[in-house]
Amino acid sequence: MALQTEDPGMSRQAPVERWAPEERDTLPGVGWGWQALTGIAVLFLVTLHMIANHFVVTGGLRDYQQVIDYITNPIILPLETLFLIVVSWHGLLGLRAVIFDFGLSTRAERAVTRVLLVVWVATMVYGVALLAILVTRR
Amino acid sequence: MSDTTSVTFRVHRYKQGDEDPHHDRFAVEVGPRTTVLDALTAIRRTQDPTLTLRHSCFHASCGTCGMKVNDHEVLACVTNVRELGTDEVRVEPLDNAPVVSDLVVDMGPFYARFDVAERPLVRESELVPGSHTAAGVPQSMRYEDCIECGICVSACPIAGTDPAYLGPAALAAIDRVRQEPRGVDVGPIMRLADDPHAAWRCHLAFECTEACPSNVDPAGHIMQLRRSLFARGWRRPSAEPQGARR
Amino acid sequence: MTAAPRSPAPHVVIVGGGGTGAALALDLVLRGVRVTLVERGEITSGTTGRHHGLLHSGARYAVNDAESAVECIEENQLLRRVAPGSFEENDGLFVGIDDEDMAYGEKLFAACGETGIPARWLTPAEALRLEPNLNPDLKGAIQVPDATFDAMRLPLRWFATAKAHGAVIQPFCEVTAMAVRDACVTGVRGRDHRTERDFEIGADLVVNAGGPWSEKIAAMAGVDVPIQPSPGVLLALRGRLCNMVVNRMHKSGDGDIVVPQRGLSIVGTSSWVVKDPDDLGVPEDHVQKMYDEGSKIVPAVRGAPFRQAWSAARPLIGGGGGADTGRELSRTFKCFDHMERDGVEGFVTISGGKATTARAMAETTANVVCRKLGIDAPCLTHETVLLPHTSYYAA
Amino acid sequence: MTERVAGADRRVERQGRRRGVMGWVDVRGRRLGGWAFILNRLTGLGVLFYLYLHLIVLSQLAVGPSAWDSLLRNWFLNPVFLLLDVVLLAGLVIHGLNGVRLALVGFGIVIDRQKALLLAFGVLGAILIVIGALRFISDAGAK
Repeated sequence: MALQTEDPGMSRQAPVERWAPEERDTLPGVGWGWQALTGIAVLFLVTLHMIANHFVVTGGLRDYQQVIDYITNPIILPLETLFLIVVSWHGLLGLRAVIFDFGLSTRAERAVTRVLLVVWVATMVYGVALLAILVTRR
Repeated sequence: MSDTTSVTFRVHRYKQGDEDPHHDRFAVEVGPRTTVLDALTAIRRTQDPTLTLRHSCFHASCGTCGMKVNDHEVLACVTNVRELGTDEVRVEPLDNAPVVSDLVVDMGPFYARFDVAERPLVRESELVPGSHTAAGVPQSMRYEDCIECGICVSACPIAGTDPAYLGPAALAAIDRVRQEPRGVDVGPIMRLADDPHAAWRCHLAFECTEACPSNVDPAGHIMQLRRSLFARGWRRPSAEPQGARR
Repeated sequence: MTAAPRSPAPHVVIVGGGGTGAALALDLVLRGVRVTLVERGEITSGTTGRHHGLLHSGARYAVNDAESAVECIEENQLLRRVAPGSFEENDGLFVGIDDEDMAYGEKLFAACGETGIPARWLTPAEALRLEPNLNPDLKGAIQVPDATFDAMRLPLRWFATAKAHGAVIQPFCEVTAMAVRDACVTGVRGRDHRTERDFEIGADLVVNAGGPWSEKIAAMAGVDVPIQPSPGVLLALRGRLCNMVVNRMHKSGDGDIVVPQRGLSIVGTSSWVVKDPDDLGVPEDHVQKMYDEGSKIVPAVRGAPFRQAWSAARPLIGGGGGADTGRELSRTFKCFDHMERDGVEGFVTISGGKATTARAMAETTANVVCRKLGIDAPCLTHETVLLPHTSYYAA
Repeated sequence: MTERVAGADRRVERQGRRRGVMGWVDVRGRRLGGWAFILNRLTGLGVLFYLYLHLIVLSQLAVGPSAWDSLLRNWFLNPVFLLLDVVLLAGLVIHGLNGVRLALVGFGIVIDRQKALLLAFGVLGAILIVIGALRFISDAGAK
């Protein structure tokens, strides 16, 4: 007796997927912890770098000879080397987080991580080579 | 009761199957007590019965009428139109949630995340100072503060870019269970909080805490969660026999 | 296919997504009926979401309406079992502040005994130790098993459980007409406001669970039900002034209850009558009355920060005019089989009642529906433990 | 859901209104912490860009004294460059101070007073940038 229609013309809700944690092989807090720790290290080193290269030099910036004198100082050289390592690590890890904001797949995220690791190693090679050249100029 | 002024409402409109959303303007007479929710229901009653919106309790207890008013996430039921101080009031649905129609968002994805915390609705009550528990009442209790409105998720800049982010409400719920486990093992949910798309994804904009209409302080809870996760020494949570207690 | 799937089982369409519709949807699916529920707006957007969330012990009705009181205490105990974790189980107090109150208290205490509501007298000192914010001049108090619940989230558990058992819940679907053939309702027609497309659903039986709107819905089937929308003003204040429900120890009146809810305190309520349940308004003098009367039992009401004042329309059974405040109308519910009453087949209206007794209303209605459909199945809602409210949206 | 309408976008229905990466620079409705988030992203990217530019320019040191010193005279001591140095300093101060805030709050050391911390760092940052800028300008006058 009842009138029955197959499609009464109503909207239907899409099924909802339950949120599930990511399959992963690294500890997630580590990335954030590294970023914080390298960030604090960078803060000290960049302050030193800025003061040494901008504020204690008359005229604001070092000329060639002043740079060579500065970089060959036995305390400064390891600190500047450390600065290079830490600041590029911090910067590239930050860039990685920014890239991940574009909503990549897990595979693409892994690829980004590998590429950035290569960039970091290349930066190290370049920077250490440059420092080595300058040190020999004394 | 003739103390009314005309305010224009610019309302987000969308019906399933539409190509793009658009906005409609409605003039509404508002009085000193008129809320955005009152104005919207008046529009539906007298101007456009096709306007869809969510509402239930009318006093900031149910959390259904979360929406964006003049770019800020608010509960429409406690947002006084005159206090907004604008001649035109822009009303839009919450961000970061699928739009069902007009001002209605699909709360499915929100609850799919919120639910992983499995946080009970009632908690221990912080007693009214000086009071005791009545005979026959084993323990004084009250509802959790969170009213599951989705405002924090809409305000969160991370939820705005990362659809996989667990989100402030769910993380705050996990932290509530950590604070007050009520007999459950918190290990499994702490493992969820430890996910890269969970507690560590927060970038401390504190927009959620600022926007929350119910004093939950989701960002504060996320920070408490992190502290607790740090205290566990970055060990794999599954290796722990017992849930973390601060 | 977006109504309940086709099967040999009879199909019932429920119009109205409030607490009663929710409990009825669950009751019917548990008895093997296919159910589609349609609601004009979001579910619980009518009267259901707006009340103060009191789970009545029945004491409020014990003196004048023993039947309602018994119904309340039974449902009160039953709901705590089937919906664990949904209540602030802190009990309630009836507070006497003058001799008249205390005289009423004697009657109240006796009536509680007769109706099986656990009650005990407290001295003023005992009451103040439990709730320090009570009027310090109180003369005595009676403790009863009142509780509070979330006016939206308890019905959500019925919805969630009904959905899990196959009921189809369709919010934002406004019924605009009944399909009627030979004095028999055969379905509903209306508009889905999510898509702005018309819908038409066939039904073996249509239940009108529209609360204060049920008069309008019944009119679509050509029948008249005597429903009087009777709003009351409620006031929400910031801060939890008490943990227990605080009632004034006298016969039901304006502003005589303070109900804690999360971090809020709700003061209720007043009563008048309107024609259109969509257009209530919040009379300023009623708000003032909430402050005036509420502060007589909990003085801190006066100074607590304002959160909101709003109105909710009760669906009272009365009609025929004469009523001007609604207080004189009955608070009981009634299930109308329009075949018996108006000669219209396939149409049942449920209205009146209270949030506390929504499940019992649904049981009574489902009994009528099943008898009419020739289904012989027992009610299961008194023993089916409900799913959490979150699973309504999460599933 | 209803069947898909040909050509319809329906993004809002499936994903909702999500600001996406444009949210970094979308300041509508943003409060102080939201600004801190946006600035942290932008200064981070800016400073990283500068870092690599800086490393490339430093290769001129390897070329020899005349290459570097002429670069210094002709470019870096130019007032426009000194102005850019102020921008760099501002970026470093903002990113650095916000980073300290992120560490202090994110390790759970300061939680309750995070808003006061945010405001204090905002004021401190502004002071540092002004001092640094004055220093750069006086340096420019000295050389």
